[in-house]
Amino acid sequence: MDLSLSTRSEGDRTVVEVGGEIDVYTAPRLREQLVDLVADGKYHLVVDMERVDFLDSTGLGVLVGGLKRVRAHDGSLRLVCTQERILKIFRITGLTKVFPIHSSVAEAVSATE
Amino acid sequence: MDLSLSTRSEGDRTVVEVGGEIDVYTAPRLREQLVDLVADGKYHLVVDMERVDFLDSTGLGVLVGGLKRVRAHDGSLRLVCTQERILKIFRITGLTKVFPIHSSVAEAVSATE
Amino acid sequence: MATVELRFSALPAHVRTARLVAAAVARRSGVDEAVLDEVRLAVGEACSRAVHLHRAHCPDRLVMVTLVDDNNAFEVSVTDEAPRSDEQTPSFAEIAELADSGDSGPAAGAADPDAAYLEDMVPPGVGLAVIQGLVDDVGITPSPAGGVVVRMTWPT
Amino acid sequence: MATVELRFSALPAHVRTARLVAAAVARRSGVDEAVLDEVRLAVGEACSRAVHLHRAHCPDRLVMVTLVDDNNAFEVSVTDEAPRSDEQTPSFAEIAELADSGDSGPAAGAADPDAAYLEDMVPPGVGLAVIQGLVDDVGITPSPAGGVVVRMTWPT
Ligand SMILES: Nc1ncnc2c1ncn2[C@@H]1O[C@H](COP(=O)(O)OP(=O)(O)O)[C@@H](O)[C@H]1O
Ligand SMILES: Nc1ncnc2c1ncn2[C@@H]1O[C@H](COP(=O)(O)OP(=O)(O)O)[C@@H](O)[C@H]1O
Repeated sequence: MDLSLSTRSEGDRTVVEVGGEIDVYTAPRLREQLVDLVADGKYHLVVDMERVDFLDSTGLGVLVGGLKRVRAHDGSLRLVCTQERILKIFRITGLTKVFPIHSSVAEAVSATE
Repeated sequence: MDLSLSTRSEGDRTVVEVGGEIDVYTAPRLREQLVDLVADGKYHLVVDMERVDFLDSTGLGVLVGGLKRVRAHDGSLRLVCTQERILKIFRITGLTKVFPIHSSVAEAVSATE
Repeated sequence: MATVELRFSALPAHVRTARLVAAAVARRSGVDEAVLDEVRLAVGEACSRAVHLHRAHCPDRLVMVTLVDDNNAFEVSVTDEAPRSDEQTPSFAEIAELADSGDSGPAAGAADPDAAYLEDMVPPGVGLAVIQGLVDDVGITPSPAGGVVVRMTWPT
Repeated sequence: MATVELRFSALPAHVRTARLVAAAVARRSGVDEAVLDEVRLAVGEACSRAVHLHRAHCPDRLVMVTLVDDNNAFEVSVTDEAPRSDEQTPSFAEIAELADSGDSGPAAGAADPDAAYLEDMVPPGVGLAVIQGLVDDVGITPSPAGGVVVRMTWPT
């Protein structure tokens, strides 16, 4: 399954809906999307991972890179994920402490620092 | 996709519904099914291939073997298949001349010599 | 030029793996979706043939499949190491006659004693006949290690 | 004992093929359905790591994956041929700190100039850390051709 990406605005947040596999093959496209959004002045991102089937450490690297970019503009990057198999890799790498992880887009969009 | 097999009687015919892949790995199970039916006195078989995803020459061999077995008892083996990609292999090998191929189980069940 | 090589012991289950790999690499190489079924079937036939010959003659040797994505073509080579025999590609009429014959056609070298279903096996040449009926660009050449290389090419 | 060997040129797309093969062979070997995601992820991490190292050091060499279905175990070995470095498996705290650092952590040998996304790459040790966090039975040993063999075993 290939990567699918779509973005929309919700108030001052930008929601990036990701589907399919984020791996060494597709991660460059996710990275490009995040870089473009920041270049476009979108500093408050919500990455919806509910339709992600697979995530590896290359994908984690791109998410960490996105977080660094928005932080440089005092922005935020929140994740939406309730899938146990995806959460597991955040847990193994300790990145649950780095990313705010929400159980719905509504919750992530309304969250404040 | 693995092989699925189910059999039922329709009048004096026995319908064998096959699903999945008939290949070098699964063909032995189809063979066993056909051998068992003939051993059980079922000599008029209809093999419904509408749910078959894949068929190779090993599978053809088993069908040809089944035909030989029922013929030894003056029986019949009819196929139901409308899928172009499955029909193609019968056509390539000239076996469309050997097997009566029907477009529905109803048609196959009511067919006579 | 992307290359994938797959080697597997002579077991029917691995033929499925080979089909799976061939279809995935073909798709990624840009082979037309409509042709992927043909790739799956042709590669499966070549591998089934090799597995049968290895089981009969050299069960400990691995069958090899090479997939090369060249500029305008996707090329699959299936190499067996069984001693070359006078395997004949039967004519289509001969295949059809199998159903009438008392046996399963010309013997396929030494029989594999474990595989009862070989009784129903079409002769190994049928696999090659299917490949040749299906694929436009096929070459069959002796392989250095004994056996043959079945080489199939599709445009990308 | 069933064996499948897969060799591929150092391209990200082939990592997908390796995952696909590993999952298919693992399932057939009797690895528990619930564990297949773990197999897919661990094999993918090991292959991604090898692909990155090959691109940096020996882009023409093939990465090798061996899958062996032994009596009670399914064993996958991923072998790279890149010169061994002092690759460190970062501690989990260090991984978390990456998000705060200005750069992407310790340099991963020579960088691959074509791959812009390497800028965002977690250091290659993170892949190994994921594998070790995920799989109970992992061994990392020097490989004869340079590089290392990452060996992962699951019960069947
Ligand atoms: N998890 C996976 N690992 C490896 N290969 C996969 C995986 N999922 C799908 N594939 C295979 O990869 C091929 C291409 O998949 P696709 O999702 O269309 O990606 P792309 O076309 O971008 O390569 C398919 O043939 C599919 O079988
Ligand atoms: N056409 C195919 N060729 C090769 N492998 C396949 C094919 N279809 C499915 N597979 C793979 O084979 C594995 C097992 O498939 P399955 O249908 O469960 O058969 P089985 O369990 O009998 O081997 C799956 O992981 C699947 O990806």
